[in-house]
Amino acid sequence: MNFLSIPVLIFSPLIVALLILSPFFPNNEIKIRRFSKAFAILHFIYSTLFLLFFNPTNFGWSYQKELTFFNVSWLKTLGITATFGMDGLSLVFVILTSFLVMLAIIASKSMIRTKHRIYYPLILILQSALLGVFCAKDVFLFFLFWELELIPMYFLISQWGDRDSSAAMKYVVYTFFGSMLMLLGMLVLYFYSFSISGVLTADIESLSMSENVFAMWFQAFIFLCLLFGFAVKLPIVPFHNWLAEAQVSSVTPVSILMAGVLLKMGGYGIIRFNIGLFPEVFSNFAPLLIILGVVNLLYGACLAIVQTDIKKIVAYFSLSSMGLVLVGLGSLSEAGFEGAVFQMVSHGLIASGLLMLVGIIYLRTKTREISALGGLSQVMPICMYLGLIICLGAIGVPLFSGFPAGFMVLVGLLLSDIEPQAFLVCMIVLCVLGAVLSAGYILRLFHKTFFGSVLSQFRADTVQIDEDGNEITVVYPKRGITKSEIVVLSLLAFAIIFFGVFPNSVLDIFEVTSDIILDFMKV
Amino acid sequence: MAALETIFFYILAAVLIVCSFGAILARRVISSLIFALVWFLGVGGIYFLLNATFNAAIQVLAYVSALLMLLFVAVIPFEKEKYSFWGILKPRIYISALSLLIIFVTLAWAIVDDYLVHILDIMSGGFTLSRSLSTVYTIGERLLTDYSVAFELVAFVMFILTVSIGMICVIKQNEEV
Amino acid sequence: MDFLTDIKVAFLPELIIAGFVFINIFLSLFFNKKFYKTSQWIAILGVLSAFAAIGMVQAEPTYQAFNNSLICNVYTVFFKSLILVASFFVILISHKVIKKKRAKAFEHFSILFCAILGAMLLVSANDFLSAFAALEMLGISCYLLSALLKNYRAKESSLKYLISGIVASAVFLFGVSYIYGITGTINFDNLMLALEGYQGSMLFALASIMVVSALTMRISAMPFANYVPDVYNGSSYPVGAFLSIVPVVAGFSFLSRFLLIVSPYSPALGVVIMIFALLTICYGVYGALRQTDMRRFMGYSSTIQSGFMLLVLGVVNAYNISSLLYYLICYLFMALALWAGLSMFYNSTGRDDIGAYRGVAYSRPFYTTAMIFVLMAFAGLPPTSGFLAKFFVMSAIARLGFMYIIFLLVALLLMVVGVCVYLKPLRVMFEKTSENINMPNKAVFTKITLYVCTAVTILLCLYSAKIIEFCELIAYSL
Amino acid sequence: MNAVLTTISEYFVQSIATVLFLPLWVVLMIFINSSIPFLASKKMTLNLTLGSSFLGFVFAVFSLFYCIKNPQALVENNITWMSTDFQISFGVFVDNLSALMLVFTSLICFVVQLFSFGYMKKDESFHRFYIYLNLFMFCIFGFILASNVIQSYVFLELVGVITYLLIGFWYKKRSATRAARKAFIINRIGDVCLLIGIVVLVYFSVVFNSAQNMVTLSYSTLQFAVETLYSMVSDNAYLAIGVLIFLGIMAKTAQIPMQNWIVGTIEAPAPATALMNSFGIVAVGVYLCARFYPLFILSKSLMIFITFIGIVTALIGAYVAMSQNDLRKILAYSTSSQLGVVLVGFGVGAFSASIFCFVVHGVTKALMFLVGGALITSLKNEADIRYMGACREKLPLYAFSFFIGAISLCGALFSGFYSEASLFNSVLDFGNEFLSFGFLLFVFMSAFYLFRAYFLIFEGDKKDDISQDFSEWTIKCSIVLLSLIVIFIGYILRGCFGDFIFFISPDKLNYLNLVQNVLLLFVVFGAGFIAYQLYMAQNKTYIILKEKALNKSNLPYKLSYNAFYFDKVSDWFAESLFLRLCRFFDFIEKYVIGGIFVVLALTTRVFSYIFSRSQTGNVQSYVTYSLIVLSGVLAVVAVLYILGSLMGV
Amino acid sequence: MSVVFNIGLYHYLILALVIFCIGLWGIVVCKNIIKLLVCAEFILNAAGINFVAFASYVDVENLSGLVFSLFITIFAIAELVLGVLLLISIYKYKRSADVEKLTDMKG
Repeated sequence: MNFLSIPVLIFSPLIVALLILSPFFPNNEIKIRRFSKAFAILHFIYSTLFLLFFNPTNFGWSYQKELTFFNVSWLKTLGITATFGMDGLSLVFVILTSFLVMLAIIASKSMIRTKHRIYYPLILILQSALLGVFCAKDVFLFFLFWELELIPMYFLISQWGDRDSSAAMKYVVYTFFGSMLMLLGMLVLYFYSFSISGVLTADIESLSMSENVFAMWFQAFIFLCLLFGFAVKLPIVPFHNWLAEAQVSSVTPVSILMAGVLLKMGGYGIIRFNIGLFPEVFSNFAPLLIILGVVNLLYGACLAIVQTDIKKIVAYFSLSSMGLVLVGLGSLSEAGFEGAVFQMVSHGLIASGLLMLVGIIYLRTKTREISALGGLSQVMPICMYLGLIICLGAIGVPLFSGFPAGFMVLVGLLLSDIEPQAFLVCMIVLCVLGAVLSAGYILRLFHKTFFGSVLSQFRADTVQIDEDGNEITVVYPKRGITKSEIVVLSLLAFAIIFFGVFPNSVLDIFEVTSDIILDFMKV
Repeated sequence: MAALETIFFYILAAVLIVCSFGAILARRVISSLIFALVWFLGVGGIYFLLNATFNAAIQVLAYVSALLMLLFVAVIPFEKEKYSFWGILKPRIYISALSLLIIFVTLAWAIVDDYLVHILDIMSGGFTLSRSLSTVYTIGERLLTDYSVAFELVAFVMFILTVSIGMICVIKQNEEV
Repeated sequence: MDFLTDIKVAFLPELIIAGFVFINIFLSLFFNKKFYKTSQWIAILGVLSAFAAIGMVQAEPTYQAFNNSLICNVYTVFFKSLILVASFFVILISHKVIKKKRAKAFEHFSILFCAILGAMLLVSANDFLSAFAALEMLGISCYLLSALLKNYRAKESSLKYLISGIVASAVFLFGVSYIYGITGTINFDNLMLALEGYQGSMLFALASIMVVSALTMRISAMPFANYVPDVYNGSSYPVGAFLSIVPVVAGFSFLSRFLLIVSPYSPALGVVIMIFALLTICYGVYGALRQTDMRRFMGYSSTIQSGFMLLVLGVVNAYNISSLLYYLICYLFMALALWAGLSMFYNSTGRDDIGAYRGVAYSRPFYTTAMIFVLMAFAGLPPTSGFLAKFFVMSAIARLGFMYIIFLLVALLLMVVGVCVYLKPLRVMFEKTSENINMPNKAVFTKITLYVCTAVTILLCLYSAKIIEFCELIAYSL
Repeated sequence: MNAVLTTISEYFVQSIATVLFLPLWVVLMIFINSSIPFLASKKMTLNLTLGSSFLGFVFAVFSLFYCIKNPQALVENNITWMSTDFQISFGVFVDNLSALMLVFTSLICFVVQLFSFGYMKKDESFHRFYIYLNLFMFCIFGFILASNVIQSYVFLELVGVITYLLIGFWYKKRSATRAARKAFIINRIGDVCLLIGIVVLVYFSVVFNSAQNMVTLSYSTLQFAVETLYSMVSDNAYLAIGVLIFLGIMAKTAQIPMQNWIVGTIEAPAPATALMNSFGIVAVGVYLCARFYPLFILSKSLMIFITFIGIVTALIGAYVAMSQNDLRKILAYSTSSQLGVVLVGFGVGAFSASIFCFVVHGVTKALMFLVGGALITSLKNEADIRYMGACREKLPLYAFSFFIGAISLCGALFSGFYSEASLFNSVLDFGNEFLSFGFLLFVFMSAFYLFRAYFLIFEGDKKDDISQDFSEWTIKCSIVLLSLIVIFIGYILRGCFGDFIFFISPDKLNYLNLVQNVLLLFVVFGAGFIAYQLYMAQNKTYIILKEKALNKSNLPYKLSYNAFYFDKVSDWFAESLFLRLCRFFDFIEKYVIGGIFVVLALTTRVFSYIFSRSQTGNVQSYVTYSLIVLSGVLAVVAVLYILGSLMGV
Repeated sequence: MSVVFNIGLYHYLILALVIFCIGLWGIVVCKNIIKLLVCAEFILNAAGINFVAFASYVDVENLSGLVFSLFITIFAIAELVLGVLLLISIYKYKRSADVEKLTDMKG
């Protein structure tokens, strides 16, 4: 039990990254790739071990551990301690993160040709930043890790995606802008709670105790600042503009991580801060959240239908499924809340699957225009079957991981005690409309690329630029996709089906936390 | 006796203001330097009026020599440079004039109506400058006791200036740009 | 309380530095061109011995030397050590410059020492007269320093520096004269006594604003910060590094001691300072956004950082002062690292426009990682101490209560633009180019400074508990 | 013998779940078998699938016996699937209705699988087809044996997915994939309305009887739950829930607003179409309607709504089928209209009659589709009946079985008569004149198009050569088996119907009202005679009539041929209205929201450009800037002080 | 006698302020560097007058203002000399003493 320590979990990727960057690591491509793949798999297994010995204390936190430098806590004078803790909620996201990072590294075998020495360390640094976000028990530690992922993401998007696009800068500016407002909210919260309770602490648990003392409008101000910061990350409609561009201009493994995990940081933040710390304010902002969620859902669906670039379709799909998360969170009921978290997990898997598909198609046909694609099923039948499973999951067909989330959110919406019943019913109708639209554009995507007789300009080999700029031709095996891509797709398909058939396996993990957070709500 | 001082004060004030405007607006550099010379004499007079005889002496001696040096070393070579009287009527002139006017009005207002001045007026009601013994003694005492460090610093600065003048002038000989 | 005991007890470092000024000048008479290298060693020796002497200075009860015109307490010792550390690294960086100016290496160092002396005296000045003298000495030697290079641009930049310096000191004198008029004394301790029952009047407020705005010239903040880009552009890299750190440190120490005395009696001063700070940050950020010359870029970025430092001086209390001190430490090492990096690049390629940095990432990976960390420190991104420093400042402002939220908001938004500014060089470094840059890094000293300072910036962020306590201790002792 | 039978049936009913998971195991076997190249034998897949469906049939028959023996016996074992506020669990639930449906579904699956062996022998993705068939069997069994509403919804959607897969089986054909997509989306719309209904039901069940956390909405307690619901909720809310649920059923059984997907099913391979139109996705709709019958019966206006929808669909379907030329389209539209009639039965209250009618229709429709499929392949994929002719000599078996199917479908002879008659009697007893007249009209039209199809295909002069090679034994034997079933099933079920199978409203199956039966037969044979005259005999008056009626220009014919332009209307709506809205959103996204960032970046750039211009390099301008700032600050502070002192602060 | 009232402190302060403003205006306006340096002298000496006035009226016993104005004069001359020095070296390059021409570094 004692070998399971969170700092090891979080900082091991960082150490390995530095190891790869350091001069005495052999600088040849295959060694780096194999080493990081092995490490990622090991890390995933290690994170699943946390599942076995998970015994949440009464506040739902387990594995608490405080990092001190020579037994002096990080910023003693400011009352900020580098404490890490993991409760049901963060455990789910930790496992999802290490799973997706493993997949990203496996997938980048065929997709990344240049600058391996910098690519894999950046991915590992990003992983440790994400894990830090999910396990930070201290408000400002959360903020530190939240900012830490900015620079690796900037380089990952700009260096390996298409170089001259301003998407990376747009991503950095949007996220930094959001996190600045979040910092404003945190600071005001931190100092005001200090001036009220006299003790200077930034620990989430203790902050949530001393909440109900503030004036309501003041809490609302902090709530909105924090919500603003997370809104940029979990793209809520007015601030979602960076998602489409960043996805299009980044290489597949990076966009898998972005859609798979980075969007969840926003959702996790809303749960941990907006609901955890401000239950009453959240309950009277809940209708607003529901409306935002529904707008997100429908806006994303409408956009996805008319897109011509298949990666943009997947980006707007993520936007609309995050809308469903918001509706779940806004519904204030346990079913809605767990539906939202389940939706985040299932969206992580499905979005990564879709992006993987798009990546494979782009690799073969060098084009993402939906009109120029078609007839790939004759060339790679296996990819078609796995793609079918992933698309059905995306649509929300039962026995696939999309359905339980949607169903729980809908029932949760009704069970929430927001008084105008009619408002809830029309929200349900709109959500359900979103589900139908999703069937529309996902099938359009699937059909336009795989079915149809017109064989797009598929080539059995593909030309890629490697380290020192000369082109190498990579010949693909007869069945159309390489072994690593099959592994990734089948793992994702298996996970989607597994969670679809046994949703309880995920629900039990964060059962305790959702109860705790919700009876804060009731009190 | 007091009336004589007020008359002297107003004369010197007029001299100062006219000479400063003259120095700025003079076309030729020499005439502006001469205006400056007269201006420094006026300041010496003001110091004298304020019973700071030592300062007045230092002031006049230092600046007369400085300006004469300036006259011979720097001015003569620039004689040929002609400037149009007003140059281009740059907006800068008027903006700076306006902002300086604002500064002048605010500070003057502060001085005039400020609590401090009322007290001093009361104090200096019939108060005439005490014609105490010459101020040289007090200055000397202050210099050596309270502000000795500053005195040392001045020595240092002068020393460094001479070194740098030597160095920069030396540049002229082995000029490799 | 005679002269010699004062020096022996409290002002030995100043004596050593003054001594080295004379030593350098004498040596310049005898040694000819070939022995220029020794001048750098002598200078390092001088700074190290002064640094050693600081240890022996009596700091506990504040020691008033020279008839209470200079004081020496924990606060001044801290700032003097900062100044000496900074000048130590500056001397390390100035290896290449001396090689070019063989004959006048000694003169260069003597003026440098004169400037260091002026800064150290400014830190410990206890009355306006010695402060004015120290300011002028620092000023004049800085004008000379920036005029040392033999090209025209240095002369022009030093003339601009001189003229704006004169205007600033004139405004300073006017402010001081009014304060002298109101209180009747120019000594800080008597000033405190004289101001005991003072209700504050308009003249006092205006005078204190004039003094503060004059001092902003030294710390390159807004009202008189326009000269900064031109001076950095004209002067050489080590001089630029010196100008961007030592006057700023000394200026802030004097400004914070002056504000400690004056701020209770002029309420509007706090808001004015914050406005100056925000103006400075705007000036620096928007100036640097489209900058192509790296030296001017450095000028604007040092303006941004001093803008943030000034922001925290709006309200002078122990917490704010400690965050200021911490920010100063971080700023010192950040600036030194970046100046070292830039001078390394300039020495080997001879070009300092941003275009020259294209494709450096691929030929010099370690140099690039160091530069990435330093630029992230300037931008305020997490793994570096810049993040913690800015966070400390922001928390200090947030702590002041709800009235200052608007300043906090504007500062945060400007930080966003700041990130765009500092990501520009990074983006250029990672651009792909055909020709690879050969950087014969012979300048060992500058390399050492770069890597040492980057390591310190990262370390400061991780292991900052002790240092923050140290700053807190100093702030309370003020 | 009886005791032995009960124990065996007892055992079989207990382990009914194996029926559910058998097909999955078979799918795995086929997958393994087909992926190993050398021993991938088609025979093996056929045997496996036939075995699983036969086993299903045996289980079904025994469970039917079990249900006959102890009418109220319900078998339930639930495993919890999802537990949040409420608890959702899966389980097996067997009662008379589900047993009956299980029997017929497994029977038809068996026959179809047998038929498709011959039919798909030459197709290269043979194994894939059988995998789909087995998955279909898994889903349909899961649906029938579902123990609660949510589980049935889950399997209902899965059936929709499998139908999508089957329709899009030949994915090379663009029309097939498009039809698959349309089918899936329309089913999805129906499912989604059903989902809303179910969610509301779950809400009420959780809120009102949350005391005992029993399995939500399980069918056994559905009756009680629905009554409490009716008493709790206002009438129009109850009506709303009922309509929502019925919308789901309408989509599944291709009722009027959402019926243009049923035509798409003809794109699938013939056996798959047969399966779908008989006991596939449409069966799901009718079975669900039967399950929710207690809910519908409580509100009068809901029943009227159902009958109205039913009769309208029936009439339109029949009307459209009359003018179609493609054999499979005729049969597809006839499915939609027959199901309309079944729903009329439900609406009218004749529960057992409608179920009986549905079962008979399923079997006959399966037979006709199989025969049609075999016929079309033998005529070298010529589906248009106008070019067929005189196939009776060449293909007597097909002609005979098609005739049996046609006659029983339009209710004249064999089992069709019993179902049609019972339904006809209960409709007439209902007493609504319009309804009965509409029903008669429906019978007339359906008889007309069936006879028309028969005459055009099998009688008349020979159009082209008919290849005879299609003489696969599996096809022949499955067709013969099915036609035997069609003949005798009516008689068998007639005996044991009515008294024991339906526990809800054991209304006696009154099919013996002689007068109404005679009227029915008269209408049917009248339609047959007219069809004969029009298409067979060279009678001049009828030929002139035919020209006038059938020329392309006049409106009724055009309406009928293009199925009331439903496709065009829905495409117009989707294309012009909705996509234009989405394109507008896309425009906003690109220029307005994206624009904000571009404008922001631009302003900072312009601002910094102005800024760098202001840095003129002239020291005097620097001094001016400083003076401006200083004077501004001093002025502001001075004004503040003056104001302060004025107010005497 | 009281008609012509005595010269109060604020007379000197106002005078010094006027000279200060004129000097600053001169710095901004003059085109020749020498006139500019002269105006610099004006503003520094105006501060000197200010100090002397305060010393003689307020702080009569230790007259530190006089010492201050002494130092101001000294440093003013030091900066004047430095200014001339720079002027000479600039003249060598630019062949003119016009301030407008000293704009090599801008933007």
